[in-house]
Amino acid sequence: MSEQILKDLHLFYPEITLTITFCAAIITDLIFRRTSIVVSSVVMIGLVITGILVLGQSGVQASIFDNMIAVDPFAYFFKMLIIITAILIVVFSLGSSELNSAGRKLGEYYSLLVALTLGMVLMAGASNLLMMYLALELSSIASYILSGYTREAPDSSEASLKYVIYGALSSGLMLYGISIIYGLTGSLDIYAINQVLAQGNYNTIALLIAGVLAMAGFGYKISAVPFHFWTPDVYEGAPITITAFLSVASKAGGFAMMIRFFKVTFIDSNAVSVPVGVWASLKGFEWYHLVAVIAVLTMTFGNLVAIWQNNLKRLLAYSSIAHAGYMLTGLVVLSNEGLAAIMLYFVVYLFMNLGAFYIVMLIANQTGSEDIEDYKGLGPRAPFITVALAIFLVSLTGLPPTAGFIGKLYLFAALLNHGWIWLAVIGALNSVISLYYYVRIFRNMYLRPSEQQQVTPLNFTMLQKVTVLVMLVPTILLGLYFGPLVQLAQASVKIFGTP
Amino acid sequence: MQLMGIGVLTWLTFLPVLGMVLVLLIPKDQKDAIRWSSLIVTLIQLLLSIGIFMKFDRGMAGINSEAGMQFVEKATWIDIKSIAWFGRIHIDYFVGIDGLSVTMVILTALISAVAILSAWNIEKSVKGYFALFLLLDAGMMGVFVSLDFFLFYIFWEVMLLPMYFLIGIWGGARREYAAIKFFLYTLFGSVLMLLAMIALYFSVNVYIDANGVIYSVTEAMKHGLDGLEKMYTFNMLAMMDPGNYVPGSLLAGAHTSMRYLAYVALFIGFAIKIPCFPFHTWLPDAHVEAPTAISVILAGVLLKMGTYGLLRISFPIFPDAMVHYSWMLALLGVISMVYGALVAMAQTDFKKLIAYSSISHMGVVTLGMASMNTQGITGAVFQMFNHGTITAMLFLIVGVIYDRAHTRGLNEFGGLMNQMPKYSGIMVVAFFAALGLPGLSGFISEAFALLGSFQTFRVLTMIAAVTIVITAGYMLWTLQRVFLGQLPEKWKGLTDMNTREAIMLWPLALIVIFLGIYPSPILDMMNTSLNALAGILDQARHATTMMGMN
Amino acid sequence: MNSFFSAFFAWLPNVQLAHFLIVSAVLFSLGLYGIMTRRNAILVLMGVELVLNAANINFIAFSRYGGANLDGQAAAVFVIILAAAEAAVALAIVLNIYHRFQTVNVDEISNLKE
Amino acid sequence: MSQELLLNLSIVILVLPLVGFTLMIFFGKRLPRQGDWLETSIIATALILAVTVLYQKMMLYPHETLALNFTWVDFHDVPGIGPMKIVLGFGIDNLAAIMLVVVTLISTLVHFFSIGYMQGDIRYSRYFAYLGIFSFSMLMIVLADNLFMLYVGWELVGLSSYLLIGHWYEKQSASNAAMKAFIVNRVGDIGFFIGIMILFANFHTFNLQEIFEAIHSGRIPFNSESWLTAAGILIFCGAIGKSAQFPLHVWLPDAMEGPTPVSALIHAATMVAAGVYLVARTFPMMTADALMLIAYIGAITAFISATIAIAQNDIKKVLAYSTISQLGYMVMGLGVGAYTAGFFHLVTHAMFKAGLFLGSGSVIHGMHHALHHQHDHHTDPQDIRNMGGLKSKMPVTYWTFLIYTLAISGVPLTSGFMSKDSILAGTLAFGSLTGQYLIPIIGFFVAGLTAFYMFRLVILTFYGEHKDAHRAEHLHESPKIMTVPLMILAALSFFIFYSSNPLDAANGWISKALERPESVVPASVAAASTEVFEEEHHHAHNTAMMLSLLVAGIGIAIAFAMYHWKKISADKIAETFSGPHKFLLNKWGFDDLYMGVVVNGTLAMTNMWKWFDNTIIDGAVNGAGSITKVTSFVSGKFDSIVIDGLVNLSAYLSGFSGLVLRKFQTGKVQTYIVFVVFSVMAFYFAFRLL
Amino acid sequence: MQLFDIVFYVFAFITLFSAFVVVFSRNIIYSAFSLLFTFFGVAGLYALLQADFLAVTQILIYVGGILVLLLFGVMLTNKVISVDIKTGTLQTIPAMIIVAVVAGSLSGLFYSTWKEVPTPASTVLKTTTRSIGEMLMTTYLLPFEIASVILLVALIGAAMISRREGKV
Repeated sequence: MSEQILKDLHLFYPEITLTITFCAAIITDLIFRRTSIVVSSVVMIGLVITGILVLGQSGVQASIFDNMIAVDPFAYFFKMLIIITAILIVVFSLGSSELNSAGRKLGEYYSLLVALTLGMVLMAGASNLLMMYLALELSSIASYILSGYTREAPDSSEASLKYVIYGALSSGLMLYGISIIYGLTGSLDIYAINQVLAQGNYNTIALLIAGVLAMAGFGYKISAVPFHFWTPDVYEGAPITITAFLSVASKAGGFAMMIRFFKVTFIDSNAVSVPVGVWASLKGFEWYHLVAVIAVLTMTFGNLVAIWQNNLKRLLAYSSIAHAGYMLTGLVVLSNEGLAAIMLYFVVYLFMNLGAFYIVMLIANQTGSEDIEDYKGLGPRAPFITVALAIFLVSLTGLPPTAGFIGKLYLFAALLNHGWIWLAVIGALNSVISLYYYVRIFRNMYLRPSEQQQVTPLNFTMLQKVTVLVMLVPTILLGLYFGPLVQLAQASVKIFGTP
Repeated sequence: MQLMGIGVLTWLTFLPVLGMVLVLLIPKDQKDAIRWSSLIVTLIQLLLSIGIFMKFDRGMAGINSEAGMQFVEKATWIDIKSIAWFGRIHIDYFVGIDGLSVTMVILTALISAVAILSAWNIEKSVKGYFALFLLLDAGMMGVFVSLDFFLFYIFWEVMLLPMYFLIGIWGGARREYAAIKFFLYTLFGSVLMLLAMIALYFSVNVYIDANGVIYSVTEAMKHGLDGLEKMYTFNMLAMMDPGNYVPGSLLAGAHTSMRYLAYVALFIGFAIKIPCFPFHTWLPDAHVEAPTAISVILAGVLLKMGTYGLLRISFPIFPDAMVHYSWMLALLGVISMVYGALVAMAQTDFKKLIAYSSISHMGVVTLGMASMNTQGITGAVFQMFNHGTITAMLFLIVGVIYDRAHTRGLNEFGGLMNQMPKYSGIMVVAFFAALGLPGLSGFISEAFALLGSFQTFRVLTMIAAVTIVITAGYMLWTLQRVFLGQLPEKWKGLTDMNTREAIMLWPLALIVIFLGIYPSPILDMMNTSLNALAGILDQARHATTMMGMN
Repeated sequence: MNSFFSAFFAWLPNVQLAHFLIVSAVLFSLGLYGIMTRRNAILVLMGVELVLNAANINFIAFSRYGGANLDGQAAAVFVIILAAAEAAVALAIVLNIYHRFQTVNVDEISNLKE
Repeated sequence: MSQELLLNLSIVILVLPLVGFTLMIFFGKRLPRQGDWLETSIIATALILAVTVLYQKMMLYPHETLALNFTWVDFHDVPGIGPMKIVLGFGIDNLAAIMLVVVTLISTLVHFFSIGYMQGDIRYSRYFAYLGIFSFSMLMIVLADNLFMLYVGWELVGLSSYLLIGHWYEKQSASNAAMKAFIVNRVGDIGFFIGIMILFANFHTFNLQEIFEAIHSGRIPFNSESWLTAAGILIFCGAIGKSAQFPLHVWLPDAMEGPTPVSALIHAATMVAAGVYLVARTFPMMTADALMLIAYIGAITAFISATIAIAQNDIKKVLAYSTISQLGYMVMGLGVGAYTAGFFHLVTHAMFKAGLFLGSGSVIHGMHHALHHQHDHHTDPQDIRNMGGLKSKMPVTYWTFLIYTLAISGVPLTSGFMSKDSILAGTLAFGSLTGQYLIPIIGFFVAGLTAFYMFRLVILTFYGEHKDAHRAEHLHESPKIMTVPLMILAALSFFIFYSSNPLDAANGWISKALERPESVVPASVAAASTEVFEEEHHHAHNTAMMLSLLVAGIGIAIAFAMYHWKKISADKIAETFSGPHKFLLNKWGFDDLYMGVVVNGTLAMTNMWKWFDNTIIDGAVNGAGSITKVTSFVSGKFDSIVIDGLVNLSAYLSGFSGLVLRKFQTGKVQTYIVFVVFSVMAFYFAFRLL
Repeated sequence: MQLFDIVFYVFAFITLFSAFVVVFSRNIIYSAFSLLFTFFGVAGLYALLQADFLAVTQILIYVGGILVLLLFGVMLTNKVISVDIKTGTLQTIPAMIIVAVVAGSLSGLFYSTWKEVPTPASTVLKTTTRSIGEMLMTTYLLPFEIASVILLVALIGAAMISRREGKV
């Protein structure tokens, strides 16, 4: 037993590193109370090391700690995604005046950021329902605290209160669902559960309610309609760095966990005569219909409501809801192709969404506003930054030659290839709707003059510009040359325990 | 034809991108440098296109045969090895032209150069204007040279954003509205097109060998399947070969409802660009608000992309659906013609009038190609070219007067003939060309289009012929309101055309006149290809008749 | 219908798995009701605790009746731990809210909305 | 001369005016005398060449058709049809050769006349340039051996007519008239074009000879004789427009807004005759039904316009209606089958009607000068009621004018007598062959009317005393450059140039040259064959001559009685029959009718469509928006959003539903939870039930 | 009715009735103290289910920890003058309907699914503490460690949030 644990440990180095980083950050914070730069450096180093360690797991297919955590290409992919996001968020945080002028030290902020990252990384690999719940709670609790980090801002406190109540309820629902699944199968291990279910003697109705309740938990994490209600309020209230982090990494973790859950648990693993790369849904519980409905609701709702937003953070919150909807469609098709499309979309989404949030933050740093009205006449004042924002927004809309287009292309391709024409049409029409509110932003930036009397150019440091470039270059490059990206996504659909 | 190891079509397409970079590097306040470098870029483009005109082999058909394409360039762009559950992905950078696209390439180069000239007096953020303009230019050129659907789609979409900004920033009073309307409309169409494209992708397969050479299914059977790998493709030419369709796939077969659906999706995408009757309302707004140069581009080139797309993609790929729906195309064409003309007559805004006349004239194109025979399609393609030059002239003409008078109200003018004789002379040419006067190019294309369509749709064409009168009516009425009669006191100070304006207008006028008398230089270029295209449709029609459908 | 009720009443005294589950279901529903209706944030949190307890009853009941595997009990242990952690954080947040808004009525804290 | 040379010569004739036009339009203003000499000498050269061509043609190749073809567009191997070329070309047969001379001759004379008449005009050189483009396009019609070039020329003469009518475009009426002329002509052209389309769709050629051969070999359009008839009638529609036949005759009187020499050239002698020429060209393919319709259209036109002419007071308007009437005659002549007669009348009419217009031009010129001297800008120099007694002031004008009038009235020894008589004989023959006697009746009645109103014109203009003695002092004869053309035309109005026998043109060279071509249509739908018709025609000749002399005499007599000797009071008659008089004065109300129904109708329709476009299609949203705007919760925000860009109904709907969906986001977390739990249960039940 | 059944009903009644009071009482203090009985009742149910370790844990953590925490919360967020601290309710009717549906369908589901489950042989004499302890050290080692991280996060977070502001 203990040898096994020791053997498993070395596949757990990234998480351990994160834990150590977390502790180190706390301790450093206690030592260097006056400045947070040391903590942030420690965190940065820890994250980078974690990233490197994750890289070492490329291609591994294993399940560790008694099937608690799977280390497989699928988890590897999402872990990388989360770590990269975390690194970028640390960089963002360094330059956020919202955080730095909050009159609070940021030691705890950074350490909690690591804890949050750890939660998400665990979500990516969790292969036991209890572990999933724990990982979800770890990331949730860290996010409750972080979204209320700027306590001075009433909005921030409110966001965190709503988040905690909503989150507790959602995880409670999920937990209740898990308990029913446990009752049905006598196990918490998803592989074992699948073994039981595959024999076919289960109560479909009980399974259905368990599935729906579990979906409430996952839906909450990926902010899918109708479990999304916390999203706009929290995104608006939370510090923008956290919003950005939640919108990408949290979603990635949630997606990873959900996909693993559905794909391992609710798949008829004994099904015969399915083509390679296509799965069969569990008989009697065609959950992909549920996912399809949720996907449609999510993208439509996100886009329609986003039209009316004036706060950019809130607008981006709705846009991120809509994007979750697009991504969910990839799960509906029940195939590796759809999965690869989701993952590909995530990479693209990472760059474009973080880019957009970062620029919103940079602009808010200087103008103090996230209101769309205050973006009037911004174009000439900050040409580079606004052009970059425009490109991110174009990418979010899904227009070529940006990466966003490739993401949508693969999703729609997966849908059409598996006959989900109506879903593809809805998705496509949704991207037309989304154009409208994205365009409002660059309309204000370029088409309308500033209402202020004095128009001064905004200045950005070289580091900020470089950071923007770090996200901008992939956004364009991946749109024009997406071969490696596709290969990566295709290679990462391997989930441990599935064919 | 290669320059510095790079094919001429690539030069044509990406030269404006280089130009854009160049423009972006020039400091903001050196406005003349920006203008001149943009102009030089487009002039080089024009020279290249003249070179193409010279070297173009009139005897090669193209359309659905790669061997018949000219100036072909093909390079691997995306290549992803196959895996267990997903086949090879291979997308080529594949450009080439045939008789169908060569006219459009030339037109694009020509109109771009002219439009740059007409934008000379833009003063508001010159740099941004020319940079976006050049990007737009690249996008347009790319659409016309692409032979790979994926590439085509990318270029198609690339133009949207520059267009949005060009209208939105430099446009008239309601520019925002017009710009977003244009954007939304076009995007709506293009997402449908995207879905059709994907559906096509998964329905068509070809074989590829180790060197990246593509074999159609038939060729592969001949060659033997050793060392060949099956894969889906975006290659338009492969999509045109019925033998390449995967049996049982979404779009396999002929006259299936899925094929009809895909055709309609593509059609809507293109019809919005044309713009065809129910999808046309973006056009008047966009035209009225756009700055002159953009109106010129819009009318001169952009609208052609819709009809070009139909001819290049919808017709050869879906000949069965085309045969099935040709009546609809013809009907929409006729409605556009009559309706556009009637609405044009009611306009008091000079630009809006011409915008609606564009709808009417593009209806001719639609009707012509709906005929599915050589004369009709020739007329249609030639009309695309002619409408490009003529309407460009008309918009330039409006631009000239607007620059001076700052109004476009038709009823505010009068008697300009005496005040601006040179201007009036060119305007008379343009107007009579637009109303289809023989001896000017517009007549020939309209005549061929109608002659062709009459063979297929007798009654519709007769109805369409009514526009001959309506067009004459509103064109002459406009001419009368603006040029004839007494000169109002307030316009006594208007100056005649200056040299720059003459330089941009006269070449177009000369082309219009020359092609009106002797259209063969252009017609010869496209003839072989259009015969091939008509042949494809003809075959489909016969097949349909045999099946007892239609 | 009558036969259903008679079977049900005959079944009632014979306590077994479903009895516990039904208690859990009612507790769960009461918890939900508390979360939905109480204005006071702390009472809302109490509702959350009820929900978690309900889930725990399920776990343990299933553990007892489902072939005596202790996974359910282990899970319940973790749920209790997490409930404590969550309660701590939630209360801290509520206190913070109280300092800021001088109220803990959840419905009054609704500045963030459409 | 070889055929090639002849053809090349004719092409030179064709191109010369175009060269003139190009030179004039670009350099005209800078040339000495604004280049009138250039254009005039060019056209005179063309005339000399044309006469040469005619002479040589008659001498050397009296029965051949010389043709020069070239491939204009090559469609190569057209799917479903095979190799297809569009071959255009020139053809010279006797018809064309004669027309060539007529056109160049009158054009030359008009050029000379214009040098005097247009002296000092602000757009003098432009005027000559336009004359050049007109001559070019008219010659193109004449020389074309295919429908395509014919149509091209057809439209181009329309253009030049537009430009010349609108020459004094500062006058609203002039520019209106120009527009009207062009548009009304285009209405006819639609028919012409559809006719061409029918033929091309079936025969894939524009060449008339080839089309005839194809029909002759039994291939008829869409295998239906009615389509053949339709094709004929539709092509004739072109003629209806161009030759101002009923019901499209309304443009020609208005076209008198152009300078008078232009009226002479275009709206009397040549362009308006193009319609007749077209019918003559396509005569072989006309079925009996088509010819019948043509005959009736001609007759009706002749009648209506002759009656209108009676009541007109404007010298040019009278001539205009007379022109329409005479064109109706020609068309009627062709329609009844009197091919030779119809075309012969075209030639003779060209001479005397051009003369009449130039004569009237001379009168107006004189009047204008006199009025100018008086500084009188109100009196209309064209109103015959202001004239009178010009006989002594302008003798040359008077005498030539009288000769033309005699010719048009059909008095023996004049050319008009011969041609008119021949047509009337044709109508009689037609009547006896088909039983349609209405046509000869109209024919003779109109002959009488013509004599009457023409002499009314002469009497009111030249006889009696001038209305204003003071003005009379300033009236002078026009200069030589104007009177010489008048004399030439007067000379050409005598029989001798056409036939040695003043009573019968049948043996004249022109009739010999213009033999009626044989019909190519299937016998079942063909009109009476040439042989049969000629037989009847010959029989009717003498009767026709007698009758026509009689009616002409009566007409002239009544005219003198009413206006010269004042035995009958014209005013009294007008009063007695005030209704009909007004009706005539109103030109049968055609203008009002068209204005009211067609023009206003179209404008109303266009406005309706514009409204439709702005309101229904585009504003589906903006309109729907205004209803919703009222509702409270949309409030003012909606407006700005709509204006901001909800483009259509769907956009509106999506915006609206977004607005509704927003309402879920209440900000109260417990409400959210209600929604969540509700959704969970909803999903659960939905999936249970499915 | 055996003793087991009677005891079950007693505990079930205590649990549900007190939970009912928790949810419906307008007095916060009443609610808080009722919660105490709920937790006890649940602990009793655990005991009936032979989960002795959990029954004890339930009382220790819930009653000793969470409930006290909640009571502190109540006290800190109200100006305590008497035990009569009222609080309002909202959206009771929709909540009532939904909750009734939830309770009904869940109960029905449980009843129909697990109506007749044979009671396994009793293991009364053997305590579960040891087994659970072993599981926490073997199978559930990882969750155990993660739980500790979660507690640490909660600790730091709670401390950070409730710390007086302004003090760095």
